[in-house]
Amino acid sequence: MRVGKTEVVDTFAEAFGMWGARVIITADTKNWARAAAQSFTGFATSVIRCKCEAAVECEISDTDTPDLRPGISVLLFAMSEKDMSARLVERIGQCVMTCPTTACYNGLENGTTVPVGQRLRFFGDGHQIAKVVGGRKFWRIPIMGGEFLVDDVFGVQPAIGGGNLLMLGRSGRTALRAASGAADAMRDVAGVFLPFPQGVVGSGSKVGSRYKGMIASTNEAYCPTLRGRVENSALPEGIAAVYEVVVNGLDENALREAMRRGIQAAAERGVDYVSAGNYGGTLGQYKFHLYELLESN
Amino acid sequence: MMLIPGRSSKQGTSLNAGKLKEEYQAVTSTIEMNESTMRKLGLSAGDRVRLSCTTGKVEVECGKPRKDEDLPDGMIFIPYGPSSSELMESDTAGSGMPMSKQMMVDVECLGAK
Amino acid sequence: MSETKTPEAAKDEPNIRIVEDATCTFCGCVCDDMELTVDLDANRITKAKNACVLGRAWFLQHGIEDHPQAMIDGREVPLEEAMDEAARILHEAKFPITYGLSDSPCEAQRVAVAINDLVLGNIDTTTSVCHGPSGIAFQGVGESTSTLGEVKNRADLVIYWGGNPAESHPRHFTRYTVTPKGRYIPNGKKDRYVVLIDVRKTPSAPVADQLIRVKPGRDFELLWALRALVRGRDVDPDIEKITGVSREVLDELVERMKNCNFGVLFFGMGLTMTRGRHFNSGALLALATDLNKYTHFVAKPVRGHGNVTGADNVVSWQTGYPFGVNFHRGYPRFNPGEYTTVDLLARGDADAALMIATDPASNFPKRAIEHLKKIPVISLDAKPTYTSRQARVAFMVATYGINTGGTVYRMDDVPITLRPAFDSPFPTDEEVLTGIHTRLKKLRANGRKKAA
Amino acid sequence: MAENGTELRIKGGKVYDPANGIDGEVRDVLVRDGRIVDKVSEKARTFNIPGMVVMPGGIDIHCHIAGPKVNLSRKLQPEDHRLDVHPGTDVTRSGVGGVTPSVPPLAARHVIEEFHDTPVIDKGFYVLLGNNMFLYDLLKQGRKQDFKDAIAWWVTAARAASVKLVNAGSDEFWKGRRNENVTDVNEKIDPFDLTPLHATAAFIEAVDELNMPHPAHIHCNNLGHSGNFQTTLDTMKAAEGHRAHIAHIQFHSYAGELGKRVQTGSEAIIDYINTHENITTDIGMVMFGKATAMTADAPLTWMLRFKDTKWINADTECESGCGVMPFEYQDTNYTHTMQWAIGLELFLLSQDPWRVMFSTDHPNGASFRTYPRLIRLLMDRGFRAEMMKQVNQKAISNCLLPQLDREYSLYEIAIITRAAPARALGLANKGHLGVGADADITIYTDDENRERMFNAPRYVIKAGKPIIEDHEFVDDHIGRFLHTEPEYDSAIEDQIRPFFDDYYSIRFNNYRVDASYLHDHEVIPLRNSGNGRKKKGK
Amino acid sequence: MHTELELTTAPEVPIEAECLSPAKIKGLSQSGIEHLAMMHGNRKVRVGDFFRVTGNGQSSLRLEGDLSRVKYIGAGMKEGEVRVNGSAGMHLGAGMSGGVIRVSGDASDWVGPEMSGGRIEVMGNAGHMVGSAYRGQRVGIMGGEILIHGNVKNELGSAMRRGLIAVGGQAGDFVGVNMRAGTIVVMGGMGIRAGAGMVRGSIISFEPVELLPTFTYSCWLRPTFLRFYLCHLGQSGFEIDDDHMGGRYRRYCGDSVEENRGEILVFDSR
Repeated sequence: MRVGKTEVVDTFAEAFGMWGARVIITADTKNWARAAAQSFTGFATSVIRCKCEAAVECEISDTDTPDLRPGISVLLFAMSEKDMSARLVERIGQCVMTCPTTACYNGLENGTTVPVGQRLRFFGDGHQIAKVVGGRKFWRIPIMGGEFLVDDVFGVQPAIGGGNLLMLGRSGRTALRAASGAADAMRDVAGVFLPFPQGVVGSGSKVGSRYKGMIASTNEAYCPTLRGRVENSALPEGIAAVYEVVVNGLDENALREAMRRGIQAAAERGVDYVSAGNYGGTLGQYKFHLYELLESN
Repeated sequence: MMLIPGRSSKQGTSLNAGKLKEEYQAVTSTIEMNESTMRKLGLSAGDRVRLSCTTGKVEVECGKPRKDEDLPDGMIFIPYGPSSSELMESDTAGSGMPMSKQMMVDVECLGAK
Repeated sequence: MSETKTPEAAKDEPNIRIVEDATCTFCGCVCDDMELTVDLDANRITKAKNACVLGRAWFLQHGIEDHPQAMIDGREVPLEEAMDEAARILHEAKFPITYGLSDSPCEAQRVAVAINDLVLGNIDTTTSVCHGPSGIAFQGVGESTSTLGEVKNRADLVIYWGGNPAESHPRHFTRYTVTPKGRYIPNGKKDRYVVLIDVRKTPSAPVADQLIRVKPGRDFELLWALRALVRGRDVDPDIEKITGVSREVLDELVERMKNCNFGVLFFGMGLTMTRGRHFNSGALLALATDLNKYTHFVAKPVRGHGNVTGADNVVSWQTGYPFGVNFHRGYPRFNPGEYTTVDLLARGDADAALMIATDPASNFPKRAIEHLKKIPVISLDAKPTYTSRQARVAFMVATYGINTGGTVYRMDDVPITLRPAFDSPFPTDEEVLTGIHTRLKKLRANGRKKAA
Repeated sequence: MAENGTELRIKGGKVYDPANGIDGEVRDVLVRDGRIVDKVSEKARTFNIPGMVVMPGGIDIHCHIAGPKVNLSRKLQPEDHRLDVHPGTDVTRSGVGGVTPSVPPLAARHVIEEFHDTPVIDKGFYVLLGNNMFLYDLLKQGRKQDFKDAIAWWVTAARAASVKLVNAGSDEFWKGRRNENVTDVNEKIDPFDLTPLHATAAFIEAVDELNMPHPAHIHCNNLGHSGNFQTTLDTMKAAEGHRAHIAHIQFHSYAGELGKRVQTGSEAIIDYINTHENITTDIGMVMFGKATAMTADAPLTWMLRFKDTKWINADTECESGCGVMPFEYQDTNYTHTMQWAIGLELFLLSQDPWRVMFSTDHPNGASFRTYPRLIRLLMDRGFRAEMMKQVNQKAISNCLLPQLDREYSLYEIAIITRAAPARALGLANKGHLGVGADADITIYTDDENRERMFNAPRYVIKAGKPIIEDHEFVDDHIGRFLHTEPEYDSAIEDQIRPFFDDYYSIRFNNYRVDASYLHDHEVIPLRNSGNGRKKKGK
Repeated sequence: MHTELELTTAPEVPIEAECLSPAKIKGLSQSGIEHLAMMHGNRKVRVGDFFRVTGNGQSSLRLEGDLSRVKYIGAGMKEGEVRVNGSAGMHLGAGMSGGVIRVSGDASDWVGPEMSGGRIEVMGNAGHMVGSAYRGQRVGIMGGEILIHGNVKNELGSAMRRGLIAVGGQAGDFVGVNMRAGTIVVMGGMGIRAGAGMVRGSIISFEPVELLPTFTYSCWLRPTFLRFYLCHLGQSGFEIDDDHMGGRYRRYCGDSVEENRGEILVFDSR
């Protein structure tokens, strides 16, 4: 199917079930909230080596945060509920609590909860204080800068990771421009985030490797330099670079909407092909057919 | 000024004679203050005095001055009885006990009897 | 056991009787070492050896007055008629209250509780306006306490707080707490250190080795600071500004308290009647308990009336609660502030009142007195009072301890039997109450019959 | 007392009357004028109760239901009774027929007054003399005869049923030595030149020799401390063959090291009791749930006090002390479970139900309302095993209880709750259903579930008068007051009087409880004093 | 839909009416409600003797009239709503664990004793012992919210263990005495001896407070957690100034007679 000058390949993106949480970080100023969020989401591109994936979802104005201070919403995904608790505790403890003037709240109301504040409270060494207001329990942990506030538990919900689009370009610049454009468009959708730097992956991978201990390795079918060497190359002739836009979402609809906007944005930027990564439908529970995404509009 | 009702031996003994008898009534409507306070208020023993607060007001007689070290400035002592009741607030704050000591009252001199 | 004897010298005057070891019920000291000389012709006590100034007045002033036994609306009526009317009032009332009891023997108190059990009334004693707050405090923190004899035998540190026993309980010092020699206090007062804490220098001050003047209304702050210091915590450096007592004095007192062998804190209305009420008593009781970590320490309210302690005990063993007990639902309920008499009257809740040996019309807050005027009142007293004067039904009863026997409880819960001195033409309060109780039982039974 | 001529025929029940050797035999019980008789007229009211279980009215040998401590505790805990609004039912729960709180003599009048207001049951009390200064003075001076006379005077003056010792010697430690306690029974008590063990032995001997119906009733030293079973053994040995009753022995049967975890000492204790006829005891069982620590052993309650739990200490001059504190036994707690297990071990290892009696030391170990459940624990090993699963397992693995599979029979239950305490208290006319006995009878619907069975007696007959019929109260009864009057030389009063002048705060003449307080009462005859049943009318 | 009860006969003596709670009337017919028993002093009476009942039993109950002598309204309620258009008597919402009570006028002493959940809102004043323990009880309310827009008297929230109590006006002495935990916000100033014997918990005052000598000043701060509470109260109809929301508070630790783990925060206008 063609969208503008762009050929959308008839394939599907294969995505996986994950668990997701939304973390609201507030601070006295927007800058401190950003600083905390930046630390929090650092080294969180892929569960493969980072144990979780995280990125900023959006900024929140001081009229809409729980404590009426400037805030940032961050999404964090991991593979299990237990992991969620561990990752949240690590990252809130190391990246948010340590950041001046911050507080950290749960941003998901529904569903299951995992202990976070109730584990972090031990930092208070017996001086911590629990508070409950409007059914919400949080902890006040005395710190050198004053007090750190964190919700007792955080909501987690089943979520989807690994949604992706592949931008195939005859020039690297075209592909990258399309990928960045798509990423920007996708990021505006509530409930999704793009875990990789600026949302774009330059080194997409396949599962497994010829080497023991490597769970993933370069995806040779999409490496332009290997087109002449490997038999399973998926690249049409003339493709100079492939960039992947990886997107995770709290639910299927958000993810669909994001990918749809991504294809549109890529097409607007005149990339040659938009494709998607999959493993033949054998691994992930979710399949996002690119045509269906476009048709549903 | 702070009014402190309390027991005194005279109030106790006159009680036995009978509450409706003159002695008890006289004892329980006589107040005591220290010398300085009386001087400040221009009072001398035997003067009539009106005590009042939001609850009520009552006329009593000013008794002999007490030494300054015996009674703090600004404090009035009166033996328990009908006069102190008249000024007593009925709210017990969930305790059953009305505030029967340390009542804040205004003092007005009515001159000698 | 001989309680009366006719002394040799009195043989020619057969109408003089000597009562030994009689008990004075005027105040909570309940001294039981009175030697009364009774003129049986004149129906009066002519001499009360060992009595204090209040006790003498009590014994000598209680003769037999010429007064009707019973009156309805100020008119003399036969006793029976008055009891009928009293029973009718209580039977018909929707919210009958009973109050007083602290100048009645336990035997009468038991009937009073039974009456309230029967009419589903509300019973309260003068405790509620005396050491009721201490009772509430007691329920919160407990109490380390002792009988007065233990103080006499062992106490080497005696502290009075907010009380003036020299005037209210004249023999407290001499018979129980300061001057007497005891088993481990061979030299009496010399072996004790006495501290008086009060807002003013009362006539009790001369007995004390040390007077600590606390600013009026600051007892709680002072007690609280002492508790903190006893526990080894610091207090606001402005403590002197707040309480009028310097840190040095406090530290010294704390050391003295921790290092005595047997300490006692007596406390009076200066705590219970002032701002803070039960919390003031509670702070003091807690302080005494805290001190038990270091030494033996007890606390004791100095109770006013002769048998107010008995009233607490009787009401407690019959209802489970010490005062302010309501039976509307057929079982006892307790809630000071709700079922206590000042509140019930001031709020206008009660619609009939049985006042036993008490005079709320003279010593209650004005607002309560005003409601009392609006409802039928039954009064029992040995003397005419403001209350009896305005009562619908007024009984004149014999004086307990002088004309009638029975049991009273001293302020330290020690029960003592009374030895009456001479007969009275007036009925005892137990008799009047029993008469009312019997009538009420009949009225109830008739009511049930009618209903059936 | 039932009116003359009231006759009852209780027909067809299974009768358990161990004092007369009757073990579940179906037979009629006949009642006239408040007593068991062998014949009644045709007019007798008949209760047809085939299949039901008939027992004499219960006798409680150790239970605090009245007196100053109990009253303090009532005043202390409004929150405890606010939600439990059935006054009066307590006292008849399992047809309890007699109770015995202990009281310092100075407050004897109080307890008697309170007894007047306690319906249905007959009751008496033990007088606390174990820390009496005057008696200690006599002991110190070696005046044995005076000591005996003075004890007899005190029992008579207070109108008590016997003498109780509580943590003998501890008063001087507690009041006089800044809240210390006796730890070693051989330590000298200042200033008496006497040890707690000497004092205890002297009391045991004197009370026995005075032929009091019930021997010295002893709350041993070191209650509740790990390793205290040694003290208990020492105390029992010090009796040297004299009669002695060791109260709530469960609390005194702990092995282990002082200050460390409690271990069971039940075997050593019960072995001694099994082989020594002069000792009687009651268990003082602990049951899980709310209790009130209430004892003349004030230092003990101070030790138990947790954080700022409200606490009462009340010293009685020259005589005693007292501590009261709300308490809760928790099945998750090691110590509490151990106490529960030790109590059951003592019951199950006892070889003579006539000397090892039923009690919870109400309200210290548990409320008397738990009696039915305790009976089931003794009678039903399946239930016991079930309960054992729900409690602290560490304690269970540390005790003997799992190895014991004895089950009490109804006959044995009738002994430990009726016949034995009656015998131990010298109540010849109670605790059995032989001709001439008081017609105090409890009738239960037989039920495999013994808890349910004992929880609600079908009928309770008190002094020949039906009080409960078909589980409901139908009548009221004013019970009798029981006390004893040992003999003494009245010259002892001249010795005691000056002591009063010096050290008491009330007059000697006002101390004795006079006859006007006794109302309907009965004097329990002294041992070996023939059958002279002295009775004083109302 | 709601059930309406209008007080038409003024009681001579107090009424005890724990039947005036949604759970007790739910599913009853109009006459069933009229026949519910109440106590009028020591007499058993019926709801219909004093109230005009409109409608059958709903989970929402509207009470009209001066009910200041009617005790135990909404006692023990677990869900639903009681709205009092007028004043309410003692023990309002005693032991409630859920649902909402709204009183347009004043409430008397003992509002919400032994409460464990739900919300009580009083637009006028309330008396003593709001949200307090009954005598002898060591632990007071276990949860829920009590919001009084007017003034209250002594012993607000005594021994409270959990929950939120807010007072728009003034409070009397001994606010939060013996408090175990929980939060009390008083906007119009309070009497003396706040927090006496408190073990844990927070007492917040917008006005200066005289503190006991056993409280120790820590620092001033702009407490983030408080913003949370004030937002919540703002949503519940209290007017919250920006000053109070973001302002600085002096923090005192106490009570040192206890474990010294409680706090009193006093708004510092500087």
